[in-house]
Parts: sequence; structure tokens; C-alpha cells
Amino acid sequence: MSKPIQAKYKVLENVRIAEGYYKITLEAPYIVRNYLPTQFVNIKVGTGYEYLLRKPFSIYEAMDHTISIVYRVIGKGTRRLAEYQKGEFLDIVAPVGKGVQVKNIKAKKMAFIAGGCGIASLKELAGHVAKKFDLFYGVESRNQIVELEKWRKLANKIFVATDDGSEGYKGFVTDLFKEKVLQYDAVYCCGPKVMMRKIYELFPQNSYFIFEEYMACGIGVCMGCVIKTKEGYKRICKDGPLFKGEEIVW
Amino acid sequence: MSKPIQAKYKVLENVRIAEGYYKITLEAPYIVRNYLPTQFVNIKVGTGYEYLLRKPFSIYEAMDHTISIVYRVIGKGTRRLAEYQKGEFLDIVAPVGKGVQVKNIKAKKMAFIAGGCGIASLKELAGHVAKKFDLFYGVESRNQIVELEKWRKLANKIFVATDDGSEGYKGFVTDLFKEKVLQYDAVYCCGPKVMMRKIYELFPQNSYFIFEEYMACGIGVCMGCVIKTKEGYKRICKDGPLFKGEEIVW
Amino acid sequence: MVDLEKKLRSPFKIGNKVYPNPIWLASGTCGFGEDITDFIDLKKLGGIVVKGTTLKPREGNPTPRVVETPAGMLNSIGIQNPGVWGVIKEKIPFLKKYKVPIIVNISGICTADSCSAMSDFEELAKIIADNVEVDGIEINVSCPNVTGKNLANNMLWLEKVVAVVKKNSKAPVITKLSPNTADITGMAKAVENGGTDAISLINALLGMKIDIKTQQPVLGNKMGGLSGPAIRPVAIRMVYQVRQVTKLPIIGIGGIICKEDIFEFFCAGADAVQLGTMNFVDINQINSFF
Amino acid sequence: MVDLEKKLRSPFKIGNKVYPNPIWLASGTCGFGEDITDFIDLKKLGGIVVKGTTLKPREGNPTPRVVETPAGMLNSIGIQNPGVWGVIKEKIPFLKKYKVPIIVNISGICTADSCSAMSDFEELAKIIADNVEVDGIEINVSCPNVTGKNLANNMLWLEKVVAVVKKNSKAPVITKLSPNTADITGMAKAVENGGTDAISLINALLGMKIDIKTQQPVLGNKMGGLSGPAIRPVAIRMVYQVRQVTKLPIIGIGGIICKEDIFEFFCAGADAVQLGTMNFVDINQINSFF
Ligand SMILES: Cc1cc2nc3c(=O)[nH]c(=O)nc-3n(C[C@H](O)[C@H](O)[C@H](O)COP(=O)(O)OP(=O)(O)OC[C@H]3O[C@@H](n4cnc5c(N)ncnc54)[C@H](O)[C@@H]3O)c2cc1C
Ligand SMILES: Cc1cc2nc3c(=O)[nH]c(=O)nc-3n(C[C@H](O)[C@H](O)[C@H](O)COP(=O)(O)OP(=O)(O)OC[C@H]3O[C@@H](n4cnc5c(N)ncnc54)[C@H](O)[C@@H]3O)c2cc1C
Ligand SMILES: Cc1cc2nc3c(=O)[nH]c(=O)nc-3n(C[C@H](O)[C@H](O)[C@H](O)COP(=O)(O)O)c2cc1C
Ligand SMILES: Cc1cc2nc3c(=O)[nH]c(=O)nc-3n(C[C@H](O)[C@H](O)[C@H](O)COP(=O)(O)O)c2cc1C
Ligand code: FES
Ligand code: FES
Repeated sequence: MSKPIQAKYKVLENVRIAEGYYKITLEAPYIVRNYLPTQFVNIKVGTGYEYLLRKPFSIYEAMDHTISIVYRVIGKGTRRLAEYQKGEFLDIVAPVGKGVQVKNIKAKKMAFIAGGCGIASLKELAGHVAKKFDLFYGVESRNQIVELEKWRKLANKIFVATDDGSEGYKGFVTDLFKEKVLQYDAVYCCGPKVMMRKIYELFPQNSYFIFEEYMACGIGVCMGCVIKTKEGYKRICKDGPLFKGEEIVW
Repeated sequence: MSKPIQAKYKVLENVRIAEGYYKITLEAPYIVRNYLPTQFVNIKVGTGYEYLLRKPFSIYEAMDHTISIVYRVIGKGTRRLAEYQKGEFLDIVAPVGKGVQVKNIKAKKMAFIAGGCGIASLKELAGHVAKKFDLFYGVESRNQIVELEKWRKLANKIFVATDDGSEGYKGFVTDLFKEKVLQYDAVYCCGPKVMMRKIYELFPQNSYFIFEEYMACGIGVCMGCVIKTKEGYKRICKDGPLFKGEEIVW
Repeated sequence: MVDLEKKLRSPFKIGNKVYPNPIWLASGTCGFGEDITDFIDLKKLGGIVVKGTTLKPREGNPTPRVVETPAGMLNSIGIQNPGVWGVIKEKIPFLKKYKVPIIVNISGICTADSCSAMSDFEELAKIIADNVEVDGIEINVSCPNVTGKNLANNMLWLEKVVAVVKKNSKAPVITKLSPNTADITGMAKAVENGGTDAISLINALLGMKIDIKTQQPVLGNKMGGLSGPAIRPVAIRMVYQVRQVTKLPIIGIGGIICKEDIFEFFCAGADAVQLGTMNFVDINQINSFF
Repeated sequence: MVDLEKKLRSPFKIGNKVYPNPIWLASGTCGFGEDITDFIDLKKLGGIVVKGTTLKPREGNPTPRVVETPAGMLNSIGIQNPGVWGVIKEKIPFLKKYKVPIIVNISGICTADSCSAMSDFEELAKIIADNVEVDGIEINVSCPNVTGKNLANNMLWLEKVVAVVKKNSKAPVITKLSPNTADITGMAKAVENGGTDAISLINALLGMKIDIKTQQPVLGNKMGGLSGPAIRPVAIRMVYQVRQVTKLPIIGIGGIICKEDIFEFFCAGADAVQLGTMNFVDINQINSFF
């Protein structure tokens, strides 16, 4: 299995790709060789104490010697991340998380459901199951949509919902999905907790969810990032971040 | 009198000028218009909390629209300062300190005595009394000597002492000065406290000393940076940093 | 939900006394107001708490007196001040020129040898009440830089000190609590029993830094008070706890650097705040709060 | 002057027990050693203090359980652990494979309703002594995340707990003190009177962070323990103070991030240290200490 290491990785590119969204590309051969889809990286931004804890980000894409991360600027850590320039180095612990063995995915017609920033956590897995899924993607507004052209190559169909109606359906992505529940044999979902809960209610059986929680260690030692499952609290950073919906105490 | 303000100033240049010594030049018309020799600036390095308190540095030179500071890298704040690039901005409170009215300096033959980094605090005043003084300059080693060519234009004579004898006299600058005490009618000195004390003992009457102390506010409100004088503790940042030797409880 | 922006700009009351807004400067971080006028228009402040004032003049502690720590600083000033008469004669008259509410922070002194704190506080309160009109008295029972017994943790003593000051004061009495305690709510109840009109907290946490080159403490007085952002979580927790046990006005102090930090104190239950270390770090910013 | 570099690499003793070096990992920040083996060679450590262990399994507190603060973090894990039997059966055997000294951190539980702490500690000590060989017992009387009375501040209780654990333990007994006290030296003397073999300090300071968007505490359990560089000045001060009143071995904890920080604890009087939050921040670096 992939052993996480702490190492410095060079920034190759760091660009704005949508309103509030950035994509950073790193030279990271070790991660590329060792990661599994849904695994993530734990980034130390800045030096010293100013951003003490590492910040977790999903591996958005991995290819050749590079990985990229798509992130939304929501606080001071991500604001600092957006300042990194080509040629600088980031201290990262990766790959972390349990990861998915793609060969075990037997489903033929899946729904990938992303709310906002959740799109970043589904992309890498989607690349491995191309043309076996439809994408449901909800965002606040059209200018927050991230790299849709790439998804067009991967997904069979794409359904977009925006809060303001500026693109696709005006309203919740859960409403879009509700009407098509019967078409799928599995669901992969990442987004706000309320949204994921709704999806679980609509599709309780073969549904998988990527959870987020504040993390301290990111390597499974602190019990900081837990989620309540039917077998007790489990660590998102070590036992997840992907969990089967049925396991969770919603 | 010159009112200190907090403002952002642009870095024009930041270069290494000797072993461990750097010179940073800032576009700072306000400071140029309002400073007095021996005044200093209080620089916030970095953002946020990492370098919480401002760091005091003497105004080394001021001309046209720019000031420069010569600093020695001795800890994390100065290490960070050395990373600043042309075009970046520094948040500075300046000018601070009491400053010297040059017209009140009546002495004709002065000794300027600098130990190490103290050279940075004497330069600006020296520029105003060119050719009225000799320079005594002690450093650890010749490659730590800062801009001696500039001093040649200002000083009548220059006496250098190095700890390792790599330049000039091998030994303490105080020894060099001891032999020439009688030649001067005033002394201006900045360096380690032990050195300044020695100079005071050699030249108690018309001698002036620039003191350093850890500072918090830098504007005279916290009583952090005091020095014991015959009238009680005085603030280096507000009542100094230049004090007459006779005032001090050594 | 509280309208935080509105609260920031609204008058704040202790008893019947109205302060123009809840933004005060903390004792020891703004002197007696003189030098800070270069940066802040004093008139705009909700209040200025002047440097700790003692019965007799004090020269304070040996240097170094301040040093930086991670997201914080230590100070061991030792309440250098000209004594209450000096403050009344030389300092208050200057501040009176500005229309800023003046709060005098008073300290009784305990040393290893003798403790005159109780009578100090009584006299201080009397002298101030008889000689000058001010807008508040802040009882500093919590200075970590004056050697002596830890009276800030003795509830009976605390209650009595507050009662004595209250009895002798004309202005509202605020009691400033020490965070160096296991029982902040107990302290709060004690000073409420003593009759305080408001509670301010926290003073600095007792800390130390050692220079590994000399292997000795950096500060001349060895220990000092830890302030700045580092202590904010402790301050927020204590304000929150004290809010559960009293209805008195609470003035939150500790690690405020920006507006959001003030709001955090409001959410914790503070009615007003005092800005301390921030005055050293980013004083300009304060002007954007009004 | 102490040769700090040498001390860092020298064996360290508690009673007759020798630990290969003074660098330990702190309880709660390295689990039971499993996952940390990816980063650290456990054999090289002076000791590993495992996650707080209670008599019965505990599921811990609601989430969020951790959040960042200036130069620090808050945690309110609530001692999630499989209980002493789970630890003995499932966890210790793994650690035994490495030749690392194992220190079990034990916690008695007090809730608002009932306090079984004293008997918990007694049973924990007995069960461990009778069933597994370990290299130390660390008594955690200071967890800020378990509701209940602040027993860490009751000297008589402290002394008794230590005596009970000591009586029932085969391994050296270390007592870990809480910084949430006005009298750290009093606590130190109490646990020395109880017969502890060493003292470790500090545990986390009690703190809180509030989300100004929701106006509610961020942590599910509202309050949590403040750790990281922010608290180092408090830890250094307390180690220094405790050093003045006891000759027992002291293990310094609090805000260590680099080697210089360890040296600062040595200068303050610590004989060994524990690394906590650092494990989350820059775990690689630890390998450079040996
Ligand atoms: C496994 C995992 C994978 C992630 N992948 C991505 C990704 O691919 N792209 C992306 O943009 N983001 C991702 N995130 C979220 C990302 O880690 C946070 O947005 C980031 O840490 C925020 O840092 P900040 O300093 O900017 O925000 P802060 O200033 O710390 O906080 C801003 C706000 O964000 C929220 N927040 C911050 N951190 C977390 C957290 N860890 N969990 C929940 N809420 C939080 C809080 O409500 C807070 O008010 C992921 C999180 C996890 C746990
Ligand atoms: C009025 C004044 C003028 C100054 N002018 C100059 C100048 O022109 N050029 C220059 O190079 N330096 C000058 N200094 C000193 C300069 O401020 C310090 O070197 C700087 O603050 C160190 O920051 P740091 O974060 O790198 O060091 P730190 O990491 O904070 O400390 C490193 C070491 O430096 C010492 N130190 C740090 N700050 C001070 C201080 N304020 N007083 C005494 N010792 C300290 C300590 O012993 C410490 O061990 C001046 C200081 C004062 C008070
Ligand atoms: C340099 C300095 C001097 C202080 N002097 C006093 C004082 O004389 N009286 C007092 O009650 N508090 C004093 N304090 C404590 C502050 O008023 C405040 O309670 C503490 O610094 C925490 O707030 P902060 O984190 O915003 O600085 C002082 C603090 C500092 C930093
Ligand atoms: C996530 C986390 C969990 C902790 N759990 C425990 C625990 O179970 N038992 C204990 O005695 N201390 C526990 N602590 C306290 C640490 O052992 C240590 O005393 C404290 O974090 C201060 O050290 P640091 O600043 O190096 O982290 C925990 C600390 C953290 C950050
Ligand atoms: S963040 Fe520590 S266990 Fe997941
Ligand atoms: S640094 Fe505050 S008075 Fe000088």
C-alpha cells in the first residue's frame, strides 16, 4: 500500500480557474506513483507558525510526474496558498487517506454528484471510470464552474444546477438527481453535509460519500477528524475520506 | 517636530553588502522629509502573527525620496527581512526616536566609534558632520566591514580593528581609541554595551551613545525599552536612542 | 444573532455611565495617552485605560522588559509609573483635553516582605475620588509582574478589595481578572459580591522565555506577562465562562488584532473590549473600527 | 553551562529505569504508535506515551474536535480510546515489536453527575501491573476535555491519586500536571508527596474559539485544550517554577517545534521532553534529533 511521506514539492503552476477557485500543479512523482483515487494531500502553507496545521486537499488530477489540486479560497490558509509562485516549494504529507481500488468498482451506471468545491474531490476517481457515469454538479453561480470541458470527456451526461439560475437548472442539484435516481446502480458524492445527507436519503444503498472535517494530524493519530459510523467514530483521514452511506450515522 | 506615521513603503533594493550584512532601500519620501539623524524606523516583517512585534532599525542613509537601512541577519526577523524583494512593501512606523538637531553639534574634532552593527546607526549623523570626525570601527573580521569607501569620504581618519586581525589592528577598537582620547572634543558611539561602557570610561565628558534594547511599541507608550539614567528609567525609543554618557547609570 | 457591526459602533453602559462605543485601549499599552495621539484620535475611543497607577511612584523592573514569543509577547514592565499624584497632576490634565472617557487602572503592591495592597487600593480610590473626575476605576488585582502572594486567587481578599474601592469611588468600578487561575468564574462571583460594576478580563498569562545561548531567562525579571493573539483562545474561553455566571457588563481583553477578533469577544459574551498588544502591532487599523 | 546537544542524546533516568534518550512523544499526539511508524523509527525514541487510556472504552466528543488558533490549536478529542483492556490486547502488543519504552497515559473519569476518578485510577494501575509490562505510567489528572470538577487543583485529592497509582504500579509513575492552575508548585509538591517518580508538564490550556459566522463555539464540545507554540512561554515558566521546588525528574511539554525549543526546556530545568503538536506540523524533523 502507499506509504505517506513528508516531502517538499515544487510548484509548477498556480492559476485561477473560476471565481474563487484556483488550481495548483506540483512536480510530485512520488505521489503519482503511490496514490489511489480519493486520497488526499496535507499541505503546510507558509513557514513557521502562521498557518500551524496542514490543510487537506484532494488530489484532483495526477499525471506523469505531476499532481494538481483545485481549491477554493475560503480562509487565510487558502488565501496564502493562492500566493504561491512557480518555482516555490510546498511541504506536503501525502498520499493520505484510504483510497479506492478502482478494480473493485463493479457498477456500470453511476451518478457522480458534486456540490461546489466537492467537484475537486471527485475528479480523480472520475478519470478512472470514464463514460460509466453522469455528473450532477451544483454551484452558486455559473462563474464558479470548474473545468466543465474536462468533465464532458469523462461523463456521459452532465446536469448542472446553480443557485441563481445563471447556468442549467435553477435550484438544488439534489432536485435534479431526485428525478433520475432509478437510472443508477451506484452514487459517488462530495459536497456540503446537508446535500450529502439528502442524496443518501434518495439513494441509501450503493452510495459513497467523501467527508470533510477539520484535521490536525492527517495521518490517523489524533482522533481529530472523526465521523460517527455505526461502528463508532472513524477517522476521515485514515479510514476515509470516502465512506459508504450505510456506514454513517447521519 | 517630526510626527511618526504607520505606512507602507516600497522596497527598491535589498542586497548583501558584507558577510551577514544587508542593505535595504525603500521609497520613503515622508521619512526623508521628516527624520532627524539618529532616528530610526520600526519595521513589521512578514504578515500576520509570525513576527508579531516591529523590529527597530536605524536610518542609515536618506536621500531624495529614499532611505536605506543596513542590517545584520541575527535571528528570524532579520532573516525574513533579507528575503524581501524589489517591489514588495514593508509596513513601517517612522520616524521614531528623539533625533539630533545637527546645528547644536558644536564640536570640531569628534570620534565616531562603531562596534559591528553599530556602524549602521552612526552613518546618517556622520553625513551631517563630514570631515569633523575620525572613525573608529571594530568588527569581527574584514569581510564584515560595511561600505568603508563611503566613510573615507566622510571621515578624516579611519581606524579599523578586527578580532582576527584580518584588517587593521588586531584587537578591540577601544584599545585603538584609548591612545587618542586627548585628540577629540566629542564622541559618538554605537556598539555592544560592554564596548560603550569602556568608551564612556575613557571619555566621560562629551560622549554620546546610541543604545539598543528589545522594543514592543517603539513609540513610547509601553515602557518596554528603557535604560537606567540618573533621572530614572528613560525610554530608548522616545527619549533616545542617543543619550549623553553622563546621563546613564552604567 | 447579534448585529456585530452595529454593536461595534453603539454606546456601551456601565451602570448609568455611557461610553461612546465599546472600543477601549488596554492599560499599559497606551501609556497615559500622550504619545499615542500621533496615531489615534483619542476622541473617537470608547475609553482609554491608563497605565497601571500605584500609590507611590515606581521605577519598574530591570531590562530586558519585553520579548517576542510565538504569536505573542512577554512583558515585565513592573508598573513603572509616576504614582497616583503624578498621574493626577501631570497625566490626567493632558487627557482631559480630549473628550475621551478616562479609566484609571490602579494597583496595590505586594512584595515578598510586605503587602500593603488592601490599604493601597483604599487610598488610591480615595485620592482619585477626592481630586479628579474620571470615568472609571479599573482594579488591577492581576499584575503578574509584581512579586508577592497570588492574591488574585484569594476570593475573600478579592471581594474585600473590590468593596473597599467601590465604597470610596465616584466613578464606575471595573475589576480586571487574572487568567492565572483554575477558577475564573469563582473570581468573577467574588468581585460581583464585592460590588464591582463591571468585569474586565483577561490580564496577561504568566510566562517565561529562556535564551539558550546564555541559558538564562531573557527578561530581567525572569517571568513576564504573555499577551497577544496566542492567548486569545484562553481569553475567549474565560469571557464565555464568566458570561454564564454574571449579568454584569464584561470587557473582553486578550489577543485582539482585527475586527473579527473583537466580534469573537462579542460572541463570547463581552459587551466591550480593550485593545492591548495590537497597539504595538498595527495601530493604524484601530481607526477603521469607528 | 549545560551541554545541550549532549543532553539531547544521552540516556535519561526515572528512578532506576533508564530511557535511551530524553525525546518522547506526548500522549494523544501519536495514537498507539501504529500510524506514526510511517514517519518515525519508533526504536529511536526515548519513549512513547500512548493515547489517554480509560477503564472503559470511550467514544469521545462530538465534532469538530480540532481547530487552529494563532500559533496553536484547540482539541476536544475527549479521550477516545478502546479502554484499558482494548489497549492491553490490541495496542500494546504492536508497540512491543519495536524496542521503544512504552508509557501508558491513564485517565480517571469525572462527569457532572458522578466521579469515579479515584477508583478508576486504582483499577487502571492494577490492571496494567497485572497484565502487561510497560515502562511507565503517566497519570493524566489534567485532561481539559472531560467534564467535571477541577480535581487537578485539589492538592489532597492529587496526592491521594498519585499514592494509589504508585502503590499499584510496577513501572515508574509520572504525574502530568495541568496548567489551568494558579499554583503549579503546590501541585508539584502534592504529587511529590503522593510519591510520584517524575513530573510531566504541561497539558493543554483550556481555550475556546468562536465562529463569528454562526456566533457559536467551533468545537463540538465548545471548549478544548490549547497546545502548540503559543503556550510554550507558559510551559517554560511552569517547568522553571517546578524545578525550584523539586529534585524529581521533570519532563517538559508544550509547544516544542524545533531543537532549540527542546533546549529551552532543558534550560528551564527539564530532564526530558515530550513532543505533541509538532507531530502534526513537522514530523520528519524529529528524526534529526537522534
Ligand atoms: C479530506 C479533505 C479533502 C479536501 N479537499 C479539498 C479540495 O480538493 N479543494 C478544496 O478547496 N478544499 C478541500 N478541502 C477543504 C480544505 O481543506 C479547506 O477549505 C481548507 O483547509 C481551508 O483552509 P483556510 O485556512 O483557507 O480556511 P480557514 O481560515 O481555516 O477556515 C475558513 C472556513 O472554512 C471552514 N473550514 C476550514 N477548514 C475546514 C475543514 N478541514 N473541514 C471543514 N471545514 C473547514 C470553516 O468553516 C472556516 O470558517 C478538503 C478537506 C478535507 C478534509
Ligand atoms: C534603536 C535601534 C536601532 C537599531 N538599528 C539597527 C540597525 O541599523 N541595523 C541592525 O542590524 N540592527 C539594528 N538594531 C537591532 C535590530 O533591531 C535587531 O537586530 C533585530 O530586531 C533582530 O531581529 P531578529 O528577529 O532577527 O532577531 P531575534 O530572533 O528576535 O533575536 C536574535 C538575537 O538578537 C538579540 N536581539 C533581538 N532584538 C533585539 C533588540 N531590539 N535589542 C537587543 N537585542 C536584540 C537577542 O539577543 C536575540 O538572541 C537596532 C535596534 C534598536 C533598538
Ligand atoms: C507592555 C504591557 C504592559 C501592561 N501593563 C499593564 C498594567 O499596567 N496594568 C494592567 O492592568 N494590565 C497591563 N497589561 C495587560 C494588558 O492591559 C492586557 O490585559 C493584556 O496585554 C492582554 O491583552 P492583549 O493580548 O490585547 O495585549 C500590560 C500589557 C502589556 C503588553
Ligand atoms: C489532539 C491532542 C490530543 C491529546 N490527548 C491527550 C491525552 O489523551 N492525554 C494527555 O495526557 N494529554 C493529551 N494531549 C496533550 C498533549 O499530550 C500535550 O500535553 C499538549 O498538547 C501540549 O504539548 P504540545 O504543545 O507540544 O502539543 C493531547 C493533545 C492534543 C493536541
Ligand atoms: S486528523 Fe488526526 S486522526 Fe484524522
Ligand atoms: S518600546 Fe515601548 S516605550 Fe519604547
